[in-house]
Amino acid sequence: MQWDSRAKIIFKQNWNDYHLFRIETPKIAVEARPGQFLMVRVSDTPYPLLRRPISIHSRERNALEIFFQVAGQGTALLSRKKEGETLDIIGPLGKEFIPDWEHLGIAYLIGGGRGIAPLYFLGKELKKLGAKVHVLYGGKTLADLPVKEKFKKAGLGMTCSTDDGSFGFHGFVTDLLENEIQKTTPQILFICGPNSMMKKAAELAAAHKIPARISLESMMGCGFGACWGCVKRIKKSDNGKWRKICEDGPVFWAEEIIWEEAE
Amino acid sequence: MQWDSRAKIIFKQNWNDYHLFRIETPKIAVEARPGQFLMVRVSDTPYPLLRRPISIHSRERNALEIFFQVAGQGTALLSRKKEGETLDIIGPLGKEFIPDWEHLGIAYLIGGGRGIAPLYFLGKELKKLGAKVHVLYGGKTLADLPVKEKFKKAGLGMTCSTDDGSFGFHGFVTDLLENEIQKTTPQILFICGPNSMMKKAAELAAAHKIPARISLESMMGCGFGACWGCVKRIKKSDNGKWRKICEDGPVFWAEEIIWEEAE
Amino acid sequence: MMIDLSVDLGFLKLRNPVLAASGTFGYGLEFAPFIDFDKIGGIVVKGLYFGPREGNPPPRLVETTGGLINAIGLQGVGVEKFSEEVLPKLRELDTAVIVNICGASDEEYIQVIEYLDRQEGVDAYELNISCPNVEKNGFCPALDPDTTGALVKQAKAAGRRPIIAKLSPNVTNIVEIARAAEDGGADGISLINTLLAMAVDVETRRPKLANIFGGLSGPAIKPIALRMTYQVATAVNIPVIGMGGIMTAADAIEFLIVGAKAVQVGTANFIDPASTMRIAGEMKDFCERKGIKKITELIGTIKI
Amino acid sequence: MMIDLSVDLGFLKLRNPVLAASGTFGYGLEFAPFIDFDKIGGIVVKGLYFGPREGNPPPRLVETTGGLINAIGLQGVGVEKFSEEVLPKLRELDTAVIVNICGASDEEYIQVIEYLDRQEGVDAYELNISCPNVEKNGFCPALDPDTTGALVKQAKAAGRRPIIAKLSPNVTNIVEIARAAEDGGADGISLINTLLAMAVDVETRRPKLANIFGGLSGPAIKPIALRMTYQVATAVNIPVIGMGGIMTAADAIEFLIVGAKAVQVGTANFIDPASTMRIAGEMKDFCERKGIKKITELIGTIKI
Ligand SMILES: Cc1cc2nc3c(=O)[nH]c(=O)nc-3n(C[C@H](O)[C@H](O)[C@H](O)COP(=O)(O)OP(=O)(O)OC[C@H]3O[C@@H](n4cnc5c(N)ncnc54)[C@H](O)[C@@H]3O)c2cc1C
Ligand SMILES: Cc1cc2nc3c(=O)[nH]c(=O)nc-3n(C[C@H](O)[C@H](O)[C@H](O)COP(=O)(O)OP(=O)(O)OC[C@H]3O[C@@H](n4cnc5c(N)ncnc54)[C@H](O)[C@@H]3O)c2cc1C
Ligand SMILES: Cc1cc2nc3c(=O)[nH]c(=O)nc-3n(C[C@H](O)[C@H](O)[C@H](O)COP(=O)(O)O)c2cc1C
Ligand SMILES: Cc1cc2nc3c(=O)[nH]c(=O)nc-3n(C[C@H](O)[C@H](O)[C@H](O)COP(=O)(O)O)c2cc1C
Ligand code: FES
Ligand code: FES
Repeated sequence: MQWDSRAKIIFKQNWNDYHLFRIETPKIAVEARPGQFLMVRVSDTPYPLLRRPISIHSRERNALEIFFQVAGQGTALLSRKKEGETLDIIGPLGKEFIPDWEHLGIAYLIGGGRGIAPLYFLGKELKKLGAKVHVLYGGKTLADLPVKEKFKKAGLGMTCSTDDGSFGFHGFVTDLLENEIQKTTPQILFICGPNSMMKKAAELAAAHKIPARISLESMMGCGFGACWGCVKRIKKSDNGKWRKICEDGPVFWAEEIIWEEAE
Repeated sequence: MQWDSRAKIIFKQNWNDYHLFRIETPKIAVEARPGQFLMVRVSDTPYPLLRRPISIHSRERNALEIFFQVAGQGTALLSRKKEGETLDIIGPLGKEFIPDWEHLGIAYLIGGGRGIAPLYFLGKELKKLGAKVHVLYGGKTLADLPVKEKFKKAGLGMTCSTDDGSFGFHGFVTDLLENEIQKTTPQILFICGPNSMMKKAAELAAAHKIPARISLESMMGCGFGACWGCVKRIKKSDNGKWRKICEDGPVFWAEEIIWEEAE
Repeated sequence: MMIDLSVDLGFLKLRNPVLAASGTFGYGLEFAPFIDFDKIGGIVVKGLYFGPREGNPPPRLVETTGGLINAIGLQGVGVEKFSEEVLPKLRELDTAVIVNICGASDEEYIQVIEYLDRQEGVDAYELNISCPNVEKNGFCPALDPDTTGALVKQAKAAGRRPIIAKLSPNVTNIVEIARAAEDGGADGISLINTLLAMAVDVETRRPKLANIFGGLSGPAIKPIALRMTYQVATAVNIPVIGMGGIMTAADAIEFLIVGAKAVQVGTANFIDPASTMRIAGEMKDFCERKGIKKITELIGTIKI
Repeated sequence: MMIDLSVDLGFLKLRNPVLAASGTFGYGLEFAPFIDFDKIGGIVVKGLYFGPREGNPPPRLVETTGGLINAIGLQGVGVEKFSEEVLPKLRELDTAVIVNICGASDEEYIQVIEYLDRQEGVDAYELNISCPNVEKNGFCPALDPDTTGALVKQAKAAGRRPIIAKLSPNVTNIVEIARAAEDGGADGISLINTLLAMAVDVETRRPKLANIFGGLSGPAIKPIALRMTYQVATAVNIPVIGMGGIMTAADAIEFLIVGAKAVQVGTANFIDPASTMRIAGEMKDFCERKGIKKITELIGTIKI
């Protein structure tokens, strides 16, 4: 974990509500692993008070990328930062996506909306580790799939879905996953998106006995284990006690998650 | 009084801590009189909570200029606004500088630091009314006199002073005033600056029996008479009761002010 | 969609649940350049003592993070001047007018009520038993249930108009005070007044307010105000008017959901002088978006 | 200029007046990546019950304007695990260690103290009689002077270490509670704990916290905290430790000026994890600029 109070925004791109920043932060970049996140200070005033958790979207040499959707005042303020300005960030935080396996085989990455954020970094790393990576990227409509080209450029297989059929498969990304599971047998799933989507994907994983890694969200006070604010009940771990999403997660095995309590 | 929530910053200039904005705001501009002020919203978040009072520095057709010094978080945030951005302003507020006299004669304008702000608009209007205007502009050092050239360009007589002698007269602007009073006999003084300076100038005015108009500052909750927060004790008016600086001022006759209570 | 924003307090029907809070709206007319009075529920005018009152010496205001501390000390013109100069103009406005009643003694509250009772154009009295910046130590009747009950009872007996008791948040048990007001015969309860607060200038080591203490208002206090409104609304049977830090319709709706029948908007008026009207408008938009036909469908519907 | 930041609480000497507040600093070690422990006055570790404790269900946090509402409900590992796994590591740090003591009953407070009394490496106990988010209605011993006095007395008798009573702001008369703690034998007083608060999600109409109520902290509450610290510091003869919304050295110095001998920094640690160390550093800069040689020259020097 490092603290970089002067991480410089060296590149910015946006598509409506979605924003991508490339941030120069050598010390954090060198430690970063896919699935980990940053705690970002979005303002230098007391409003909003807390930092915001944002996943690491990509590592580009001594820089990291974040990809986020405006969800409220904090992310709105963040989106207004300009190239050349600096950010105050703490990271990398939390546990990484990739399990400590000898062989990864066919990996499916399922991302919905802003949930695609950590999957790009993950996909690239999995590929390096020799996995066969296929990404399923879903959104309400075409405009929710802004970074799809990026995956293809990185040589990662991708199928898209939209709820309204405006692009790719017409339907939910979990329907797409169901179709895919009929065709191939993934060795592992990596899932990030809205809870409803993750829950459905986890059910599919369970039904087909495919191990699945899931990234949970939670309100975070600190991001580094000090406030006990981000807990959710996680099965197995420590006899079903509340676990800190920031420290023990955000990534868990699908079967550890108690969905009724994951809201 | 008008409310313009989309007054556009069309020009910006700055000298270290001092900033000048030209703001397009036709409805407020048309009503503006020298000595009046604006209530400016410096942020679109709840921090800082209140608007900030800023004098009208100049009217340029359908635009107004403000000239301000960074004094804290609010003015610092204001200073970071960019050309093309809009401001939410209410104004013009308060009473104007110029008394309802037939003939103004020789008018001396005494401004210290950011207190110079309203005197430019005032000087130009006085000149239009046929007064002979001379401005005394004081600061700690040369850097505190950023707008001095402007006055000369507008054909307003000006003498500068600096406490450290780095430019113009070496000493306080009130010493300069004392010298000037020996030489000519001003018919009226207009004074704006730190309280200590204004108090000294008011004493000189009293000693030489020169009527003097003084612009007071105060913490303001609303700026338009609704909160009763900005009061100071003013002699004569209403039997020495607290008067609202925002509504009954900010400009008063020097002899009305009770200096011990003007802090 | 036609949306019905009206609420009925029993003793008073309001066009919509948004009132302007006492002391933050002058005598009302100050806001004529900014709002249409027929687009808000009503106004609660600045606290009135019997005679004119000087208020506290300045400085009277300090800004804090998300908040404002004031120690105005209820400067005002007194009932007589109010009745002669202000009330006739307020009568012409198409909006409910509630007068905030102050007193340095029980007798003074009664005097004010008796005087106003002889005037037309007042819809209700809000008994300000909760101003923290009049007495130096922040004392006010609403800190004690017995004092509250007794004063409300006297006030109720003295006048012909509905009495809304305005409570102080500076208490251990707000429910106890609210019940005392109810038992004393209050027709409604409004809360919260400001929280007793302080700020110090580290350069001069002086309190930032001449009065040393003042009352904290603004968004900073909203979570406390909402909690107390919830506690009181679930404990009494008279209508509750909630306030404290309301800046947006969402804020106001939180108060309705926990059981307030109406809300007051205070400090927000200084920043956005059209707050009351804007919030009423946003409330309508909210109802439209959520398919709510009557605003009363929201009141007290918190899901625990 | 050599500046002496040290303060003497009587029962405990601190390198400087800046302590980390309980519950916002984990068990201390979480902050090792961010601060040098020998640059702060000390740490107050997270509230400890006798046994491990689950705490409240999530959501446990809500952000508000300038504030944070928490309903952690004192999740923790219990004294045994703390003494075995955490305390040995804390002993190696060159900083004062104060343990925040909790109990679901008077007996449990005593049990915790008796257990910790057998451990080394604890400098004082802070009796947490003021947590608003354990019982559903926000009840805690510090709401009542008698309960406070009695509990402090028992705690004092049970253990060999100094007792700091941590007070709740959710009371009508903070001075009365402080005096009760003093009379009960407390060696010091710390205040304030959080203000009982609430927030509602207008979309779902549910409370934003599973516990319904939580405690409000952060800069929003500073003006209330400072007022209470002033009231208590001028009323008792034991040292007072002030807290509530401290983000900068200027904030901390306000508390010293009104009479606090030391301060605690809470919520600020989440935003700037080096807050405690930074504030101590800024305090030194302030003294330098003002020509103050000893920080104690500031304490209680408010000019009224
Ligand atoms: C580990 C982690 C990684 C994340 N990575 C990304 C990412 O890469 N890109 C991205 O766009 N978003 C990401 N998020 C979500 C992001 O943190 C929230 O959208 C953001 O905090 C909302 O802040 P706000 O001020 O804009 O909205 P607010 O006004 O605070 O809230 C708007 C909505 O967002 C919800 N929200 C607030 N805080 C959080 C939070 N900490 N987690 C989840 N929901 C929250 C609120 O309940 C509310 O519904 C991540 C969250 C977590 C926990
Ligand atoms: C009628 C009027 C006209 C003004 N015109 C100008 C102008 O043209 N140019 C200019 O630079 N400044 C002007 N000021 C002063 C300006 O309003 C303050 O500097 C500003 O409000 C400080 O805000 P802040 O957030 O930057 O500082 P804060 O952090 O709020 O305070 C910094 C310092 O400024 C003082 N201060 C805060 N608010 C006010 C206030 N309303 N009036 C006076 N002092 C205050 C504080 O006590 C503190 O010492 C004027 C003030 C008034 C009352
Ligand atoms: C400047 C000011 C003056 C006030 N004067 C009064 C008053 O005269 N009578 C009263 O009952 N409340 C008074 N209040 C309290 C408000 O009516 C309201 O209860 C409080 O400010 C909380 O609401 P808010 O956070 O929306 O401002 C005053 C508040 C402020 C800020
Ligand atoms: C997340 C959180 C957890 C807390 N846990 C405790 C606790 O265990 N014991 C305690 O006495 N106070 C606890 N507090 C209260 C703080 O110690 C402090 O009194 C309060 O937050 C006010 O200070 P602040 O505004 O600087 O945060 C907690 C506060 C927060 C925000
Ligand atoms: S966010 Fe603070 S412990 Fe997880
Ligand atoms: S600033 Fe509100 S009355 Fe003057």
